[in-house]
Amino acid sequence: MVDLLLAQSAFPEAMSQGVLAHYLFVSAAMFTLGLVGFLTRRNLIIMFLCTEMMFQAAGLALVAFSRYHLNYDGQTFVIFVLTVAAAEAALALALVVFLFRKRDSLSAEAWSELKG
Amino acid sequence: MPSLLHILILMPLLFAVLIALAPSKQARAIAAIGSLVPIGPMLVALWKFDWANGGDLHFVSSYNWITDLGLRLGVGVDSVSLLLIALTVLLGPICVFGSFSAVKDNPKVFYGWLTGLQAAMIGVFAATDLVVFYICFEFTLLPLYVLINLYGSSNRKRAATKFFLYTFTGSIIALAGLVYVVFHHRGIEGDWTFDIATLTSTAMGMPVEAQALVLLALMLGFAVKVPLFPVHTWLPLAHTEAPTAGSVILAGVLLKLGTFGIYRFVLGFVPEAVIAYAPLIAVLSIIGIIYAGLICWVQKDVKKLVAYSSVSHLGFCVLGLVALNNVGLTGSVLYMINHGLSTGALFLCIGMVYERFHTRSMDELGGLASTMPIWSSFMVFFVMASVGLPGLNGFVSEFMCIIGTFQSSPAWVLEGRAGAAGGSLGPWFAFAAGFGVIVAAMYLLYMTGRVVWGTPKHPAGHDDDHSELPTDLNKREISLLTVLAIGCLGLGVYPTPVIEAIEPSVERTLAPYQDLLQAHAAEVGVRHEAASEEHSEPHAESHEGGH
Amino acid sequence: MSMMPALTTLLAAADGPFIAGGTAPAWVGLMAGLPLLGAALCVVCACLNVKSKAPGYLTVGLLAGGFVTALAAFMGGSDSDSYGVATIFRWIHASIGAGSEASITANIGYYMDGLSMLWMLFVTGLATVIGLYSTEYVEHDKGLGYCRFFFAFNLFVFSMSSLVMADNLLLLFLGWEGVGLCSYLLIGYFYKKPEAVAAAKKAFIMNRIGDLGLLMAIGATFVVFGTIEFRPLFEFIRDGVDANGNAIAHTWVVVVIPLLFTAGAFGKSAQIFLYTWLPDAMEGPTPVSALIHAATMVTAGVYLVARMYPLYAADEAHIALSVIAWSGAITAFWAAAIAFAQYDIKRIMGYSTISQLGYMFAGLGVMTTTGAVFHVLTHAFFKATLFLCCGAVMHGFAGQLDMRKLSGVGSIAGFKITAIAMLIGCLNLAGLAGTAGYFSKDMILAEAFVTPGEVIFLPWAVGLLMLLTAFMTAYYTFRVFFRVFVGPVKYEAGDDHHGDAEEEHAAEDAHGHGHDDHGFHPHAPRFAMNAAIALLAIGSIAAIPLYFINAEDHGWAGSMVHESTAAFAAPEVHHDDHGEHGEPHAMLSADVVPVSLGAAPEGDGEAAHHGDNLGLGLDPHKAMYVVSGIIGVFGIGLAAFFHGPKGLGGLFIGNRTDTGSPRMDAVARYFGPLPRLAERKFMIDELYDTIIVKPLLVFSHIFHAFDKLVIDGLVDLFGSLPRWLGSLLRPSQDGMLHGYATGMVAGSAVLLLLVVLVALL
Amino acid sequence: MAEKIALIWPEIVLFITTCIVMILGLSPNKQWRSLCLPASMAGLAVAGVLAVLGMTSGSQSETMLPNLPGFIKITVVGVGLLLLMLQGGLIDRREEALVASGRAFSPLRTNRAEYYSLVLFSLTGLMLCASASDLIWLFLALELTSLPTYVMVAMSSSRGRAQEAGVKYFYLGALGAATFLYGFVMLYGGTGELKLGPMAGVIATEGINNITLIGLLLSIAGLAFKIAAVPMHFYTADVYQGAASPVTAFLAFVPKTAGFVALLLVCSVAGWSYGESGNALPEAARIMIWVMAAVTMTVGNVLALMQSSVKRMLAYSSVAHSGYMLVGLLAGPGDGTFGGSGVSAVLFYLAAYGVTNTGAFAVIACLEKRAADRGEPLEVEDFDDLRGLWKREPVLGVVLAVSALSLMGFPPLFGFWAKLPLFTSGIAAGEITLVVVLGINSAIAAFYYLRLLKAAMIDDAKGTADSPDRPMHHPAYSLRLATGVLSAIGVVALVPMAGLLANGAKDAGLYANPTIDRDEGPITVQSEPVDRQIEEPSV
Repeated sequence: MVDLLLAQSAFPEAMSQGVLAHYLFVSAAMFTLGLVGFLTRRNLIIMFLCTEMMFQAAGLALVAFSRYHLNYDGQTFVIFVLTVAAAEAALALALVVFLFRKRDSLSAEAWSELKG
Repeated sequence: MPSLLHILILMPLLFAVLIALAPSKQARAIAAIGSLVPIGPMLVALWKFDWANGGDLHFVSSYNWITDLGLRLGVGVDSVSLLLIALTVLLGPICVFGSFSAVKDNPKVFYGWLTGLQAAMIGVFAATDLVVFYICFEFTLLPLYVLINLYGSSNRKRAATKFFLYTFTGSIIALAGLVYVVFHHRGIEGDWTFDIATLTSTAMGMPVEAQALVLLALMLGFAVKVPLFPVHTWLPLAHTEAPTAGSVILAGVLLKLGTFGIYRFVLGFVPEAVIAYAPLIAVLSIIGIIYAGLICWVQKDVKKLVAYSSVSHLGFCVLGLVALNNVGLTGSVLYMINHGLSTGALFLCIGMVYERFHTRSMDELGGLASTMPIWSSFMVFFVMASVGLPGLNGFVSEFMCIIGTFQSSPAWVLEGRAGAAGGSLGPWFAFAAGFGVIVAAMYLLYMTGRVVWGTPKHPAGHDDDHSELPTDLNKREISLLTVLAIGCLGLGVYPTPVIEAIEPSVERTLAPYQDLLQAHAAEVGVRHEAASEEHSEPHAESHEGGH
Repeated sequence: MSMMPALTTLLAAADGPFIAGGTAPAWVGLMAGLPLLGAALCVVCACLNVKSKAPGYLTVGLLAGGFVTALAAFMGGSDSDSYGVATIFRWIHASIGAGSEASITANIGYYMDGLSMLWMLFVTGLATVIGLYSTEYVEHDKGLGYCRFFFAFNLFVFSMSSLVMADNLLLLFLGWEGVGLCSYLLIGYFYKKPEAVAAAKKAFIMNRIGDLGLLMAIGATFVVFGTIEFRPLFEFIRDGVDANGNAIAHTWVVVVIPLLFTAGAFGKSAQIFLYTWLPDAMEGPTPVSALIHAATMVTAGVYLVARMYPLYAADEAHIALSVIAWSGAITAFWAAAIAFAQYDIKRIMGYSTISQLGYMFAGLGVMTTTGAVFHVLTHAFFKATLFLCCGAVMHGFAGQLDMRKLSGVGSIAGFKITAIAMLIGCLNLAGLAGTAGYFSKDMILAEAFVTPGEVIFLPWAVGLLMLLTAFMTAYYTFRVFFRVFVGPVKYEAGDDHHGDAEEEHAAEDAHGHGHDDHGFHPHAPRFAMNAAIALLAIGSIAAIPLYFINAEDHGWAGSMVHESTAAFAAPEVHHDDHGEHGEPHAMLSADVVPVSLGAAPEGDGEAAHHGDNLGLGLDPHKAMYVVSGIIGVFGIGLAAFFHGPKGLGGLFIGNRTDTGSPRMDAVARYFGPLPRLAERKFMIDELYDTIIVKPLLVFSHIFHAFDKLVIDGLVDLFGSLPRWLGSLLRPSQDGMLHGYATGMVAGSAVLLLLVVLVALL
Repeated sequence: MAEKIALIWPEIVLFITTCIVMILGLSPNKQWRSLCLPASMAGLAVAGVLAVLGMTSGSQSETMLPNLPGFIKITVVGVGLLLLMLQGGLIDRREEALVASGRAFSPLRTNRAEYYSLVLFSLTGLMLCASASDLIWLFLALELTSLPTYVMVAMSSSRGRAQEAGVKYFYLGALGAATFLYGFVMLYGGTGELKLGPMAGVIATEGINNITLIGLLLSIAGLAFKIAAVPMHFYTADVYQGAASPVTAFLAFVPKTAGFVALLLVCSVAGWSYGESGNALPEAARIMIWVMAAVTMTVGNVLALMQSSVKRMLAYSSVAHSGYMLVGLLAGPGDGTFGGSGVSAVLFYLAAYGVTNTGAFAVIACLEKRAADRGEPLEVEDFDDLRGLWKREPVLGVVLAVSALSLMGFPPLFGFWAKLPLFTSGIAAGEITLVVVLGINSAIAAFYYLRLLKAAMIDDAKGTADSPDRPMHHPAYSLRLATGVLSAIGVVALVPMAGLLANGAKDAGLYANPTIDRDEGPITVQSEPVDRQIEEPSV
């Protein structure tokens, strides 16, 4: 009950389905853009940023849903998503540097020795 | 509580381990002892067995294994299983002693696997739990795979792989069928069990469509093993490439796992489907009998000929099984034993010649009667046993299979003919199968004519480095063949005890069939009448005559 | 004749076949047991590597023991009460379940009645004599070969005894196949000779074709009667019912089952389509030909039909009997026609055996089991004599059997006994009046003209065909005799490798052998062979009185037959004007019932038969004496005319020269290609080869290829499917990050789309 | 609160161990440094003890599969110990070789301890996955499992292939993670709950709506990456091949297990209460998993057939094994018996697969080949390299043979026992066609496992004993050999104990079906009453 009251005090009214749909549309668009970017770009850094965009799309949707459902769960989740995204970014940058040293290239196509 | 069967199963295992641990030089001796020792408990088992109630399970013992699946480590034998175990135990020493001169390098591996195989085969026959059965059933593949692969002839690797994959594929599908039966039991009784007897009693309630599916699955697995036309092609290859002992075991026992599976599971689990599809299976068997027989006729490789003859012979065995009457089933079980003895012996004979001449081609061998009279006598003897000469073992079972088929005409069952019993076959099936008897004479005598009789030939491959082997058989070989010959003769002259031993088990298997078969006959009769009314011509009298 | 069926049924019910009811003493089993012991001892001899003639003498001794047993049984068994069944032990017993009490029961048990007794007497007797002959005949092969020969010989007698004395169809089948095996082993005795091996194989396989019929017959019998044991079986048949009590007359039972039995009999007895193995079987040692392929084994078919006769007779349409009669007659004629033009004397005898077996079957077909059985008996003796004589010639001339290369053998020292015996045999075969062969053949011939057309299809035609054959028989028989045994002495030795050559002899003959006449000395038969030949010749003469004793039963054979199942249809026509036998249905006079199926014996020399189909106004039985007597003499005369040697004091009318028979050649020209064709056996072997063996071989090769390519190919194809699929999918793993990502996304999209399509639509 | 902490005691211990190991690795003292591995193993063992204690004390997670964590943790500890042993000598060797060659030890330039801590982190993540009771937790645990593995792959070898594997793995992994994350979001969006228990309650009471369904499907698709199921399988072979064998062994077990645990949790939320039989997933999910299962097995197997590299072969076979396990997932908890429960079957299979697979990779890790460029020795990976293994290295040969047979599902080895419940549960769920596909695929798989067996046990070795391409022992041979032997012993010795394990799997597969109480209220599984009733937003 307390949660509910809190939620209602912060969000006087629930988001309508129509509004939610807008958010979700943007979120989906971001996700798709990220995906398309991932598929079309060859630069490892850009590709990684595309995945970040997909993560953020999820974050956007989370916030929207959180508002729609009138609870904090979604927003809490967003924090964690951002954290994880940051961790991944750290990892990605380290990897990219490592790879660049090896091949002097940032193209994903430079790495296709393993196949079959 | 431990039972005699545990000793029988574990003893070869123990010896296999011993062989693996002992130095290579001792392997042969240990294997020899290990193959002979189980004869003792075997005899005790034969003696203790209550033959009058042969349909019941004896020496039953069962341990919980996976309680949650209702899976128990269960053993127990009825008369049929026990007889087949006896066959296995008997062929063990034959194989071991028969390999003394053939296996030179790496005897440890050879005898170890051979002895291990023995345990698995006994396990198959002794299992009362489906999973235990399946484990042993599958496990037999591995030793033979290794034996063929390491000790076979030139094309052995392909043969071994084909053998393994072919039968493995078949049995996995069979496993699905078996599991379905278990599932059905669960649906009815609410518990998981793999106990064969329990499943047999509940499986019959399955709807016919489900039975048909299960039949299909089981037959796919067991027919490959038998092997039944058209899934037989692995056998000639495997037999031809296998070492002698492998061939003997393969023909002697391993093929029987398929027919035993049909006997135990197909017949036990899905009676209605069996009745419905018996003609189809019978047709396949008959095609196999004649087709494989004719192929034998044009073989050049003696061993391949005998291998194809196994396909032909096992056709009779399956035919007898789907006759669904006492005579057919009893004959079929007897056939399993007989075929093991006579074909095993033939392979042994061929192996002995191969050891001497390094060839099995009929073009290169010939007229051995003059150089190897003892061998030739045995060869002719076993050929005759295989041809089905009355007085030798093959005849009794072949005759019973054919008569069983003959009897099982629905029309006659409906008429209540005195000698009619069983199923959905009939005289035409028997007649067609009978041609197999002629064909068998054709190819086996053709082979005998080329190899045993004729002018002596000296194969090019003959070298004298095998000085330990005399031209004709030595004492060891003679005694091996003599043992088998006595078996063949004994079962031919006085098969009654064995037949009577088999019958209780057969009767139990057939117990649920009585009413179903009557109903089936009535149904066929109705159809038949309707058909003859349509034609209303007198030519139907050959079947319906007398009214 | 419209009332016939009803009456025959009545008769069948009134008086059935003789069924041995009692218990025979177990020692009758010795007839089979002693030879079996002999076989075992031969194996022992082989194991001990005995190099002497011991196995042979052992065999002869044991076989003689068997003969003595047979005689003892006969003496004891002539009182028909002691005919019966002797059960030794239970061989096969399998209940058929399904609530039925029927079971396949086959004991090692012996069914003793007149028929089996008669057979056993001549089987054991002839076997003993021929065994004696063989001890000398195969002496060159002392050691393992000798043991092998006598092992098979013994085993043969054992199998034959089992066949004849069996008390059930399965034991009969054991004997049936057993004689086949021994025949196989003995034909193939000279296993280094490809022809012998091929002949052995052929014999076995062709027999098996017939055996299939027999097997099916056993099955059908079991299904219908619920038993394969003779006694209950014949009781059912006697009562005309099957095991359920339904009448069997007019059902398939009495048509199909007899026909199946007939198929078996035809295989074993080399009839009609299945005869070709018998001439080839002459590749075997001559004693074997004499015993197995003339006297005993080949008559097993006759025995089988005679044994199962009640079943044949139960069919009022007599379909099976008609088939038998016609097949027999046709075979008789056909084989005689081939024998006409052969030059190999042993083969001529082979064909003559086929021909004579045809007579026997015709006799069975026209319902004179007595005649058929008597002919079996006489034929056994005289044909064995003939073969042994041929064997003596062969033995003496290093395997020479070509009549063109032998002449005047009778004049060579040491061959006197052979020649005389040969003459006796030939006279019998030719059916010269007064010989045993003459009487037995007459019985059959006469009956053919007596049997009414309602019973058998055109019986008189059967008779005419057989008469023609009788003439041909007389001719070809004496063709052999005249060419080989009389005339100027001239011979060529045979090829050593051919047939019964002796190593011993070859060693003696430093000049080598084969066609070197000067260095070759005929090797006259010695004691054992002569004794055997003489004994058999005497036997064939001694068979004559058998026709006259027990005349009211058509001779001794008839009296034996009457105490057996074959009695069911024995003497067909009953004459009530013959007062001396008071059979139960004696009141059925010949005027009323032209044919009776009851056991109404009829003496010879009876009053007129009504079935005067010859149109001579005579009793056929009497007329036949004259007709066939004339025919026989005419045939012999013709042979003398064509093949008799020139001169010799005017005794011979022939003009045979050293090079051949000019008269014969002249006549042969009139017949165009026929003689050539007959010499080539009408190409039947070639025909079979072309229409059966070759196609089958082609099929087998096709199957073999099919198995390898199609069936195994399909398996391999299935096996390679995954591989193929793998090779299709492999390019998707191209190592490119983007490719993978696209694959993942596209795959997921397809998957989701699929789900949407399937689940939501 | 204490009860909830009790649930993750093993994870806590592992975390502490990780810290200790990291510090140990920094020590300039070689003895101390070499304690990294023993310390890791000890920590893991302690975690295992705690897991057992936790299981016996009856603590349950607040999900639909309350007993899942205990079983998974014990399995993870068991297999993890083997895997840890296998990692020994991988990074250490390079490090110590450098130190031995005279380079001064510098804490800044070492990463051996980091490597072990990565391993431990990943295992911790895996355990946390099993304990997860809400989506955040699950997401974080999954990432904790995965992120260290990316690094492990990349650093496992100095050869370019490892880096290539690393980049592929990482990038595609991120794509997968984004997908299931989006799925999780939708799950939350559809139900308004992040906690698995309440979420299941909502779905149980209201039925599954489209957003939730999309969430479910996306989650499955994304998690398919973790288990290497089609269509997310593309990376598998390349990564498995590129990474050093010990790492590959790790990859074959840990992320896969995490993925399956997550899948089980997600599916349990949607509830196995649909379909005709009343215990299936929602039709859409059912179809998706059905197709995935069938295609995954087939694709994995047929591609495995084509390989000449054992590692690639095992990689594809790992794909196929995921396909088999998906059958269990599809079958669901069934009637709660071991034979009928696909969940238990999956858990059982995971355990069996982990042990067996580690054995196979251990054998490969035992050997190495001299490289032509005189650089870091090459891994043994071709079938040809293994030919005649039995003659040279009997123990290795036997271990490999046992592993191959077990992976094949050859009775009576452990792999067979793992496959059997899949059969039973699949049939019990009515998926007969799929079970037949499973059977056929097992047969296809037999082909290449047999090839492995044949190479090791039957074929003659290529070349002579001292030929340059003849594999030689890896420096960490004895440790890895011990791992292999232990695995093989496990494969054999677990058979008699299968009953015990099966019992555990059965309990772990216990499914608290919320539909049972669908009429009475949302959920009853939770140990404490739900005090937080959310009124439905008026829409």
